[in-house]
Amino acid sequence: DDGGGSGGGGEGDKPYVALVSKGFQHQFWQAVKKGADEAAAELDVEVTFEGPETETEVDKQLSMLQTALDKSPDALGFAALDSEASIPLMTDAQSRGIPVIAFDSGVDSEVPLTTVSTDNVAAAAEAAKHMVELTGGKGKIAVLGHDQTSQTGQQRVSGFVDYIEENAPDLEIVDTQYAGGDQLKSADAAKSILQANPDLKGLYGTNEGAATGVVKAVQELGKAGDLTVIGFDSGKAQLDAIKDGVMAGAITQNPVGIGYETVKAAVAAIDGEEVEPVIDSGFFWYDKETMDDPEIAEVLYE
Amino acid sequence: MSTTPLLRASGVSKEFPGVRALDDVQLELRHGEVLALVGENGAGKSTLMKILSGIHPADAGTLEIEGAPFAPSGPRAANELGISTIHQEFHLMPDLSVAQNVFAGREPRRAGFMDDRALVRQAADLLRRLDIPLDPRRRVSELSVAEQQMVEIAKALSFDTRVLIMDEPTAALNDAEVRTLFRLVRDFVTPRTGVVYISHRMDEINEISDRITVLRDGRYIDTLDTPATTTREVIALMVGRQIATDVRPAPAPADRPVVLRVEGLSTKKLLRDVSFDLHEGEILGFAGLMGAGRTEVARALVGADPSTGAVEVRGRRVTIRNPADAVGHGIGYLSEDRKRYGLLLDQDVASNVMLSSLRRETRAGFVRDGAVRRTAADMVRRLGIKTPSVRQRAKNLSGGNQQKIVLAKWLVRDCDVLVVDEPTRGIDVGAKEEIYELLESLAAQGKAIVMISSELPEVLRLAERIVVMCEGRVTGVRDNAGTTQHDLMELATRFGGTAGEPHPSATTGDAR
Amino acid sequence: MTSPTTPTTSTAGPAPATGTTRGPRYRQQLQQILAFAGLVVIFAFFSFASPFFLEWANIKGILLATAVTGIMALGATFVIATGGIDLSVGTGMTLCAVMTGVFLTNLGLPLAVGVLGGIATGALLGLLNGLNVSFLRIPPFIATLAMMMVAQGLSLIISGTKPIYFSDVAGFSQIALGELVPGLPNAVLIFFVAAVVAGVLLSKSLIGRYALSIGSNEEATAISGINVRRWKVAVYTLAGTFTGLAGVVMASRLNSAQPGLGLGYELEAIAAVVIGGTSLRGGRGTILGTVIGALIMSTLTNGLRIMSIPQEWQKVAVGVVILLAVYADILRRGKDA
Amino acid sequence: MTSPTTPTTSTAGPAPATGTTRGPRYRQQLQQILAFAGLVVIFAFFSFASPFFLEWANIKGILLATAVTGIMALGATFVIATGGIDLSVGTGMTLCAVMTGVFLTNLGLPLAVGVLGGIATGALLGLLNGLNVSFLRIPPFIATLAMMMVAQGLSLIISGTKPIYFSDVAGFSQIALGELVPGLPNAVLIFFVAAVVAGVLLSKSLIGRYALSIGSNEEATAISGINVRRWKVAVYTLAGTFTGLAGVVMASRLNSAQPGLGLGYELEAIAAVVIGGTSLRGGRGTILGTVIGALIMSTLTNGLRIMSIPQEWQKVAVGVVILLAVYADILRRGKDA
Ligand SMILES: Nc1ncnc2c1ncn2[C@@H]1O[C@H](COP(=O)(O)OP(=O)(O)OP(=O)(O)O)[C@@H](O)[C@H]1O
Ligand SMILES: Nc1ncnc2c1ncn2[C@@H]1O[C@H](COP(=O)(O)OP(=O)(O)OP(=O)(O)O)[C@@H](O)[C@H]1O
Ligand SMILES: [Mg+2]
Ligand SMILES: [Mg+2]
Repeated sequence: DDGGGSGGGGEGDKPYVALVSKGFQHQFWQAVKKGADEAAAELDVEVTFEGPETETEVDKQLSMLQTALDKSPDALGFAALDSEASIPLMTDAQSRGIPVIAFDSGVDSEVPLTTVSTDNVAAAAEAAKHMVELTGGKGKIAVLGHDQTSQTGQQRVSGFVDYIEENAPDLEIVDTQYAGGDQLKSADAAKSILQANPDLKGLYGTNEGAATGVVKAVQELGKAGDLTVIGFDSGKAQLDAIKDGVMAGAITQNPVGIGYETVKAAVAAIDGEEVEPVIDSGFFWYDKETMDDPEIAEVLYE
Repeated sequence: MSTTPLLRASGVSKEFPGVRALDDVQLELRHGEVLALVGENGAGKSTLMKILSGIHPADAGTLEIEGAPFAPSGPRAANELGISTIHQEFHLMPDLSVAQNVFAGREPRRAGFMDDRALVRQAADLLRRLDIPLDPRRRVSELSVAEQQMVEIAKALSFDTRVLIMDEPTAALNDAEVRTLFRLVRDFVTPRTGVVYISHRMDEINEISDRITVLRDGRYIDTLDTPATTTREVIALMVGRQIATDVRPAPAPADRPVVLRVEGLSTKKLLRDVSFDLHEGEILGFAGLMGAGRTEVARALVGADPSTGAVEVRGRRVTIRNPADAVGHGIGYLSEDRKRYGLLLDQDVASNVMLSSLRRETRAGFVRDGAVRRTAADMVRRLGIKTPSVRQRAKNLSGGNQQKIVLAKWLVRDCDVLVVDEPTRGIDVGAKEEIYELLESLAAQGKAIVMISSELPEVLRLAERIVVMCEGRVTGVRDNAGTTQHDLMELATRFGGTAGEPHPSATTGDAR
Repeated sequence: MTSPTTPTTSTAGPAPATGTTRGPRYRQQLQQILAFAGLVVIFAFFSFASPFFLEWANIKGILLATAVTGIMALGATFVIATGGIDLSVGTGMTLCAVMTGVFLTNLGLPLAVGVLGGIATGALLGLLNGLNVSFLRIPPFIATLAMMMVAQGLSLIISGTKPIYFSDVAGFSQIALGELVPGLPNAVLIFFVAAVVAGVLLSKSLIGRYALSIGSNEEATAISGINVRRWKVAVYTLAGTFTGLAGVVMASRLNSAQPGLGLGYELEAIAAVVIGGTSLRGGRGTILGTVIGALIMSTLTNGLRIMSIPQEWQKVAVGVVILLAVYADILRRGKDA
Repeated sequence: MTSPTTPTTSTAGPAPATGTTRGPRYRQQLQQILAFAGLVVIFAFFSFASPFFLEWANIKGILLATAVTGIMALGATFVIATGGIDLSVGTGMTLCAVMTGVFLTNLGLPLAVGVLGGIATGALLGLLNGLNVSFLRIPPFIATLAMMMVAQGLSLIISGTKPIYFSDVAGFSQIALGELVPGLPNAVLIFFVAAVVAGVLLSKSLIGRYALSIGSNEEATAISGINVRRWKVAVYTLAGTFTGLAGVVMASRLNSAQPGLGLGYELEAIAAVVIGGTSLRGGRGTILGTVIGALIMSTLTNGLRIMSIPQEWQKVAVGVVILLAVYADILRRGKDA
């Protein structure tokens, strides 16, 4: 069939942008969706947003991508769980003349016109930097990851670990555990870590669920203030923990910005405008002092 | 004929936890004979047969076939030795067809795949040869108990068998089917084969067997030549006392109130306009051939199957949607299929006996286990159920004792109307008479009883009036007095509808 | 005589053999004490392996980690006893947590009302499951699978895919984390009390007896005059009630209702039940077994974590230990099984 | 049956029951055709609801999305027919994909060897399940739950928790995505061929007959002289083989082995089987039913997506439609069920 030019998908005559993300239920992805919806309202386009339940479900994402393509959207936003696996569908999109915008992490392909992303490795290194500062670069720390196999999950650990190994030889990472980003399981896992290492100086949780779990664990064991807790992303529990001093601070990306910029770039592509090859949506360190700065408060979500 | 027996067992002992099922038992089957094996419920008959057919190992003893010692490692090994068994408890795969059941493990194959057409053909041939009117493609779960028994028989006869063991093959059959079975047995017996035949029906044993071996309490008592023995003697050896037979019920007083009135009961499948009345203190018999619809009447009545028609209990129209409603209106139903509809096999005797009456044995919503066990133990004593304790699992009891448990369940429940479907299935002569007396005493207390039975003598022994059915219709109602087995048989074979009495109805008394 | 293949023993149904005379109840007790021994072995092993394992704070951690799944497993035991299955407990629990959030945070109802509302939500889900299974005759697997999806969807819809926080609800987090008994979090206390209630219900009350009877032989139970349909509805409703309680406890522990959580918890709950000796074919089961099954699962996870075994090896180890524990249990029960 | 042995005119004996005389086969076919009608209704609905639904590209997408779960479901049908369950198909599939990766990428073996190695891995997993279930008498739920964890752990360990890519293995991605039949991805072709093979095995060969027989009455099957233990091992091994095939197809489709994938797929596979009319109690089941069950699941998901229904509502809708579809099926079968 035809290359699905303008007026293809959705109801009505608005241009239609299909976004296929890596996730759906996590607050991070909900924030991306929020940004996308904002841009959609502003630019008068129709947007759909979908993502698999967990970041391991590569094939489910491909099915979503396939269905999205079959709806002949005017543009496609895609956050690949696995670049390699999506190559055939990227090629398909290209042959149908559907412009593709990559977001969150890049897609290893020539097809996307631009990539709206944050550098997870650098963001994790930033978290490590603060860990070193706050612990004095000495003692035992541990990591509670959210996902052992997804790219994001791995980068958020490796960026942190690599930084520590290079810059703080006296800071020993005694344990790295994963609990799937589930608050309850993260709390139980973090408790085990704390239990096995009573002299732990710092604990880093790699996403909202993991970080919230760490906070829970520290609170339940009555260890608030005894160690440096560093988190990732935002969410009310983390923000409260930072306010209360249980958590020293956290890294946040700009998910709303990612969503917004992705749709904006998609609309530009539909209109045949030039787009930048890379749009960095950035990340921030925030703590008790800085979390109310307008620039940061804007990217935080409850 | 050689002097070596076809099959010999000697010194066989078998112990189950808490039960000495067999103690130094012997058995000798000669070529060309039918050897009857008799004994009370729990005497060890089935256990001995299970040892011969490779299901249980014996604790001690030797087995010989044609003089050669053998020890079957499993049922298949026994089959290969030429021993095939119709077990008391069916071993059928309900989801498979008749043909698939009969030839399980021996399916005809073509090019590595099963040849289902050949399978059905073989089964049809077999069934035709045995004159068993069954469609080999029917699913076993749809068959009645009698039909399932036929499948078991066909299966056992499909092997190249020297020794055929039949453990109560007629318990679920009526006279006509028993005829068919006996013909099969006679055809089977040749100078190189033999049959071990277990039954509680003495008349059958007199007719079919050449010799009779008696067991009591797991011990060998004696072996007698059938022609030279009377039933009385055999029974005396079995139970150690005399049993009166040939009794008929006393004529009933005329003016008893109607407890249950059934009007125009019909089901989609079979029943056509079945009506009858049941009086207080009455035992109403139901007779008919296999598939005549007696069981279906009972099931429809208690709401186990959907039906149309009217039911009145003591003059009040009631709606019965399920057996719980029926019990609520004081109608209990003892099924003919104890394994499927009667027992919780994995639960203990007490739980089984008390199942219907559990609610009564609660205080503040909690079950009083002490009372439950006491009542159950009472029942066990009253019915002479052979079990080491009320905590024994139902599964581990002998067939007849299992049947007693199901009966006990309804006795404890104490319903006004009790529908008993083949109540003495698998019960020994002594106990049978006790159960008859029990039913009579219930009737004497004012309970009303519907008794479905395929044994005409049993019907005539107990029932004051007898409803006869054929093809889902009532073909006649007879008062006991002056009625013979032949009369009933004639009514039971009135096929084709219109023939017979113009308006067969069991309704008595004035119209509505 | 040669050893028989004992073809009569199916893996599912316990068949005749040694020990039976003393009656099922006695054997059940023995069985449970020995299943408990399995847990003790696991405990002993970890105590040697890690000096931190036996600290009260860690034991408390294990108990707390058991509470939510454990409470769900209590309800699941009843359903499994009938020969059914309940796949909706995981996401159902989440929906109950979300509804508790709606009642307490969005509607600002009093604490007790909100908590009861959350539990009632669970009972309602269970009631629906029961009606679907009993009256529409939908196989339990399908009925509760459908409910699992519906509950998951509803949690997201009702919460707007956002966690609902209870920070403003005074005392809510005390439900799980307060310590009525000093040193013991209330969540654990609730679990134990719920277990005692469930135990009494299963072994001493009509609902438990009938659940086991239905699981043993549904047709025979029905013919015996027990209203099987209605009792099944009651059983699923009871299970749902426990799910609701689990939802409230979890919400309280996290001080928030997380709408994305819950998938996969049903498998853990069912596993706890089955490891505890309840047969998926129905007809037998004990609450003590379920509690021990749940403790085995969480002790294993905790112990391996505290030993800093890498995650991937933890999975292998848990799998193997579960196999061993259940096999040991089967060996112990001998030919009986 | 009395003296004149032809009591009725019907050759089928005195069973005037309507329908039953035509035998199970006839009814089964009818049943399957009508289950197919359910799928057709779903199809028709979506065709009206979305102009994109009936496009070949989309149909292809549906079929492709069905292939992997479908292949697993084929194997699961055999296990479920015996009254067992296999929870290890999801992560087992992943382990097979990973092993295929090891063979082809790390060891550089020839394509055919690697593919066969992947499938053999599945067979081996199945064999272990079978041995655990048959010889150690571990309940299938536990045995395969343990295997599910072990397989998951091993996938992560063997792959080093990183995807293994097949980019350098010429032709590998053609296994799933090539089109031997123009327009039809090979994955779909493989699924269909596998379904035909499974169908013949289930209905025409001993393994299928005995699987159903065991599920129908294990004891009676054993008494019929069938070596139940060995056939159970064979059944689990067969199921494992299908899992292996699913793993290879999955790896080829993704052109990579994703070690984190797989959890949850077992539930989808089992759901497909059960929606297809196979009873979890064992004894009955058909492959056509399973194929239709798998198609219903993926068509639903696809159709709701293509209608751009919000994701949270999709779940609710899938749950409700599954309930309706199965209920309709039950109504249709009427008292027969
Ligand atoms: N598997 C078993 N476990 C425990 N006890 C058993 C088992 N099988 C049989 N028994 C006991 O052994 C005794 C003999 O049982 P058996 O079945 O041989 O009796 P039977 O003579 O066939 O009786 P019936 O006429 O009632 O069928 C009974 O007391 C029975 O309870
Ligand atoms: N559970 C069942 N499922 C399906 N069909 C059945 C079932 N029970 C009985 N039938 C069929 O219904 C018909 C009527 O059988 P029913 O059991 O009512 O007759 P009956 O007079 O009690 O004789 P018998 O018990 O000796 O077979 C039979 O042809 C039988 O095949
Ligand atoms: Mg017997
Ligand atoms: Mg009958």
